[in-house]
This record gives sequence, structure tokens and C-alpha cells, in this order.
Amino acid sequence: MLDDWLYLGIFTVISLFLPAAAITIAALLSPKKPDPLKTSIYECGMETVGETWIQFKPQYYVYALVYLVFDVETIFLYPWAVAYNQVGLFAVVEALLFIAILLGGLLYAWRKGALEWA
Amino acid sequence: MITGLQAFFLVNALITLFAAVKVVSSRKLVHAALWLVLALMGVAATFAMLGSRFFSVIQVFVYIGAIATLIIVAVMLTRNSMEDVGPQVNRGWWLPLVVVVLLFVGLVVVLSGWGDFGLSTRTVGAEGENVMELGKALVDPNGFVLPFEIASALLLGAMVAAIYLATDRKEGKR
Amino acid sequence: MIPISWFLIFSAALFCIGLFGVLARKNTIGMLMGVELMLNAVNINLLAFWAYRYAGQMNGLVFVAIVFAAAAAEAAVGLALIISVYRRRTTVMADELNLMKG
Amino acid sequence: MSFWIDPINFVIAWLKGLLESWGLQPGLVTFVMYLIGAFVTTLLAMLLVVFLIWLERKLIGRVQDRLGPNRLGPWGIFQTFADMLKIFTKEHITPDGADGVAYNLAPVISVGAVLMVWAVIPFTATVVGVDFNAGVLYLMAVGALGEMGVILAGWGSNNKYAMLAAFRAVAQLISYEVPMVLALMIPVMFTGSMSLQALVKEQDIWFIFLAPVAALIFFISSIAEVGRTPFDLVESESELVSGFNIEYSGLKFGMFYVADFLHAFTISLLFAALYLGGWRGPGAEQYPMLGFVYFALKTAVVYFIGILMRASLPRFRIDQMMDLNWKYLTPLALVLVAATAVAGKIVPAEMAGLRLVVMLALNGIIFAAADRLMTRRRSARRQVAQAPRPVAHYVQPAPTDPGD
Repeated sequence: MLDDWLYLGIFTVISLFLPAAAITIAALLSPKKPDPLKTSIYECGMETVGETWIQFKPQYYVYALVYLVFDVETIFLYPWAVAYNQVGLFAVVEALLFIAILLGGLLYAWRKGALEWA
Repeated sequence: MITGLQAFFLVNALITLFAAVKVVSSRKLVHAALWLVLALMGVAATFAMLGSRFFSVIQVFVYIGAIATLIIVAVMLTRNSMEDVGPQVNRGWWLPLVVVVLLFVGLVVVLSGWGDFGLSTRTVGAEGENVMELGKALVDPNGFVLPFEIASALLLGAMVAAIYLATDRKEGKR
Repeated sequence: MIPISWFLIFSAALFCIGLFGVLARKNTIGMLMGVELMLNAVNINLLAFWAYRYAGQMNGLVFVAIVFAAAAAEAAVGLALIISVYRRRTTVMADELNLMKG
Repeated sequence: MSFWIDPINFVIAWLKGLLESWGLQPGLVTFVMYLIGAFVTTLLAMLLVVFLIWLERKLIGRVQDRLGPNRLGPWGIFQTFADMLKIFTKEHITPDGADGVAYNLAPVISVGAVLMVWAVIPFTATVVGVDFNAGVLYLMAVGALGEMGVILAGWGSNNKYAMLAAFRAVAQLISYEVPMVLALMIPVMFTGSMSLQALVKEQDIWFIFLAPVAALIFFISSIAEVGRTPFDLVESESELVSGFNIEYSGLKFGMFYVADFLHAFTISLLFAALYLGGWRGPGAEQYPMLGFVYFALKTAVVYFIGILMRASLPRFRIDQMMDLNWKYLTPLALVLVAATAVAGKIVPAEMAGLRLVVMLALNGIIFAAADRLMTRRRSARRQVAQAPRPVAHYVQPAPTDPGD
């Protein structure tokens, strides 16, 4: 009954196991001679200055946000797309309304300059 | 006698609950976010065991792909330093703990009084949920067309509000 | 087969852990993570009842979809608020946000 | 069933018989069969990478009027093995302050997330790992896992550049997933199922003819997902000193490389399956192996186009890349879904010929309109960019708000 899940589970485990095994073998084969200079953090030939944790611009947040909204929309639009052949024109109009509202949100973000890099 | 599926459920539940405990107790917020990803994976596996292929995949796609990413980005945006200094829970943390344990015991007691608590035969078939029926119901005027449209309005509202809050207005004027 | 009680107890435990996070965490983003855990517990419950009792009906599934949308909206607006507050006050700790104290 | 008609299933049936003759439980037989199937598929995919690296170096060499690898073995075909030998024995340098778990998990997840796609690909009419009925969304979910790998790598390395590059990479990956999801919705609408096998079976007319613009959007956004030229900002040496994998060395770095090559091939497989009819072709249903050959040929064509693009196009700037996605592809895909939905209802599926003509015309009109808008925006921007600017004598810009 859960046959496809079983296969997917096995596949997932193996596809994570193969690279892990390769890396483990390589780690066993490779030499290990760490020294402080070798393991220091790379920064264009300079000593690292300050923390790794630099401030990021809020732009990243806005992209992630718009992406989130379009992601959630798939929950509603994909079942509709699957049922598309079985429903009437009225259902298509409803979906068009859904898409139009989303497009409105995208246009708002655009006008607001939220999609501008920099 | 425990079947393979039951054993898988128990292992998965333990991992998920452990990850959830780490989410609320990790000192580093980024670690908490990564544990959250693991907990969400466990929930996706639980959905799969409940026979819902669509929502199990959606759980990974939306929760891990979008919501967890959003949380990680927000964590990165609001940090001053790599280490979170000081305790990460309130001083009176034992009070919520007592409340939560009491709530859990209460929930289990209430649930075990329910007639169908030991129900172990499912009504859902082997093929899982019928996504086509869900799609039809969502756009059916006698079905759930109102939630369908309200969801899009909700998303629009969230997007507008969040963009309004997140963009720097001082900089926008320039 | 797994009895429904297992799923319900699992989801209750997840809900309680999330609630603890919301109540005890100092960091507002940490509190939001707790809320996400609670919403996930709700979804497990909904799908469990759907799978064991009402598999023919679509109510449960539509409800789950709406919970997903609500969770997304909550995370988006909540985090935007946190970022906005952080910009003004440079803190995300709930006990330092004492704007109302005046 | 004879060996020559369907060799893969013949072998599977033979193995199954063998296992049953050993007196194993039926459940255990299934488990072992799945284990073997998954292992063989993933192993073949990993070995394929060895060949792909050689092929790509050779082809790009030819495009750039070089020979490419040509020393080891005929046409330098053993070059990759020599490289493998070297990379296996290189030291793994873990940077100071790296987050152990995240740092080591990242390359594994990156490769694993690409390999997992292979579980649902229908190779022939009869050979498919699992005919998963949420297959299209499964592809997107696996993509989300790959994004996690990038975040882990960037955060685990404790390096500013890695972190910065990881964030750029995530911004790129998540942005281009939006038009991809929308472009995939159109085949799902035509088919009424999300399983990849059903999508292939439905393509009496290839979806690239029914939805050419959607195919184009899918192709562009999947190249962006891989992060290849012209979208290789993720690993732009001149801007981000190699990207989120900067602190990796030895085979851990090699794994990101493997993931990259395998991902490029996997999207070609997906494009061939979703828009070019997959294994379909004359005689593919009677002789499944023939379908495998068709599928391989179609994939090779798509892959070749990808390599040509990689060899010939310059890199986008990051703002251009984001503009292309959010201001062109996403609105275009939304409009396309809406228009296709309406047109598909007006012209029912039974009138296949008329539907094809209508869809082609519709796509042409939408694409022309979008192109027109784009050209106008571009020329407006070019005017701004080309406006004469004083070079010799610097003019003090007029104060913008004199009020204060």
C-alpha cells in the first residue's frame, strides 16, 4: 500500500548515502596535515576582519517573501490545474480571478520598488 | 507485535519531537531554524503515513522551501553577531513548562475519553487523496470557492503588508 | 495499521512543544518558529481525522490548504514586523521591546 | 516476455523469480528489488557524471577552437578518471570556526537533492522508478532541498564570501522557481494529472508545440536553477571568489561539481520528458527499449543546446537577472496560464488540430506582445545609459532638496 513511499524512501536514503560514502572514502585516503595558516578563513589574501555575520540587505527578505506567496498559490492552483479538464468555464473564471489578484500583488511590489536590486 | 510501519512511525515521531525540542531550546537561532527544517521533514513523513501524497510534498515545498527559508533570511537580517549571547529563554521558563505539561496531560485525557480513540482502520484508500476531487471542490460554487478566493485575498494582503513593513521608506524616498 | 491515537498524541506533543517555544523564548523569531510548530501539529490532526473518518469528503483537505495559506501569511507579516522593529530598535528580544512602557 | 523486447523488465522479472526461489517473503522480495533498483539508478547517474564532465570539456573546447582533453586514452576519454584519482586523494581542509555538521552535510545534500529527481523519471513505457501521482510537485520539493544545501554550505563555512554567495544563490534559486512552477502548470492542465508517466503518455502532440512559451520559460528557469552561464552568478569568480563553495576542498568541493553537472543533465531529462514527449516515438510502446533510445536522443539534444549556451553567452549582472525573472518571466507565465486556461476551454481537447493552431497562435501573440514591451523598456533604459556624461570637467550636481 505504501509501495511508492517505500521506493522513494529507499531512493532518498541511497542518494544521500552514495555521496556520503564517497566523501568518507576520500577522507580516509587523503592526507591530514592541518596547520593554522591552512585552515584560516579565506578573504582575498587578507586576514579576516570582523565577524562572518555581516548585515544583509532587506532585499533578500522581499524576494523570499514574494516567492513564499507564489509558493502557497500552488497549493490552490495545482488541484485546479489537475481538475481543469473536468470543470466548466465558470471554474476557469474563478481561477482567473485568483491569478489576477496575485498579479495585482506582483504589480504592487513592482510599483513599490521592492523588486529592484540595489 | 509492532509492524514495520508502526516502528517507522515511532522512530519518525521521536526524531521530530527531538528536533522540535531543539527548535525551542537551541542557543543559536540559526541552529533552531535548521532543527525546524528537520522537524518539518518529520511532519511531511507523517503526512505521507496518513496517505496524503499531495500535502506531504507540499509540506516540503512550501514549509521547507519557502517558510523555513524566509525564517533563515530573517534570522540573518536581524543579527549583530555570530553568537547569541545570554540565555535564550525567559527567566521564568519553568512556568510555561508546567502549563505546557498540564496541557499535554489534559489533552491526552480528553482525547482518550473519545469513542474513536483506538480507531485503527482508515477510510482513505491506497491511492491517497484524490487531488482532482480537491480541485473540483475548490472551484465548485456549492463547494469551497469562497475559501479559494479568500485565500488569494489573504495572500495579497500579506504580501502588501509585509512589503510595506519590510521596505525602508526613508531610503525609498531618495 | 497505526491507530489514530498515535497520531493524535504525537500532534498534541508537537503542539505543546511549540506552545512552550512561544511562551518561553526571548527571541521573537524563535517565538514565530514555535507558532509554526503549533500550526504543523494542527495540520497533522486535521489530516488524521480526514484519513480515519472522512476520507470521502474534501472539507479536511481544504481546511489544511487554508492553514497552509494562513501559516504563510502569518510568517510573512510577522517576520516583516520583526525586521521593521529591528531596524528602529536593533533588537529582536521580546523583553527589550518595551515601547508601551513609555 | 522475451529479452529483446524489454530487457530491463526481463532482468527485473528474472531477479524476482530468483529471489522468490530462495524462499524469501514477498514483502522482503519487494524491498530487495527496490533496493537494487534505487542503487542501480543512482549509481548509473553518478557514473554518468564521469562521462558528462569529459563530454562537456570536449564540446566547450571545440566551441572555443581548442582540442579539450586529448592525452589520456582515445580522445582523452580517461582524463576524468585521472582527475577523480587526484581529487580523491586531496586533503580535506576544514576552515576554522566551521559548523561541523552543516559544513559536512551540505555537499551530501546538494548531490542527494539532484539524484532524488531520478526516482520519478519515466525512462520507457514500462520502466519508471515510481509513478508518483504528485510527481511535478515532487520535483519542486526536491529543488527546495537543494536550496537547503546551499544555505548549509554558506552558513557552515564561516566565511563572508561563502555567506554572501549563498544568499545570492538562494535569492536566484527561489526567484526562478516561481516561473518554473507556473510553466509546469500548463502541461498539468492539459493532462489532468501530476504524474510524470501520465504527462508523457498524454503527449500525442508534444507539449512544446501546444505550449512553446511555457517550454521556453521552463528551459530558462531550469538553467537558472542549475546556475550555469548566463546565470552563473552563484559561482562568479570575479565577484564572489568562487561562491558558496569557497571553503571546500578535495572531494567535498568535487561533490558540488558533481551536483552541478548532474543537475544540468537532469534538467535536460526533465525538459525532454515534459515538453518533448519523453520516450514517445514510433514503435516505442511495442519495444520499450526503443523508447529509451528516443528519450536519450531528445535529452542529448537539449543538453547540447545547454552546453552551446554555456559556451557562448556572457554572464548577467545580478540586477538584470532579477529583473528578467520578476519583471518578465513571472508576469508572462501568469498571463500565459490564464490565457491557456481560457483558450483550452473554448477549444475542447477533442479538436486536436484546431487546438494546436489556436495554442500556437495564442503563444505567438503573447510572446510578441511581451517582446514588444520588453524592447520598449530596454530602449528607454538605453537612452538613460547612453546620455552624455561629463568626463573632463566634473559638474557639481544640483542639490536635490533645497528645502533643508
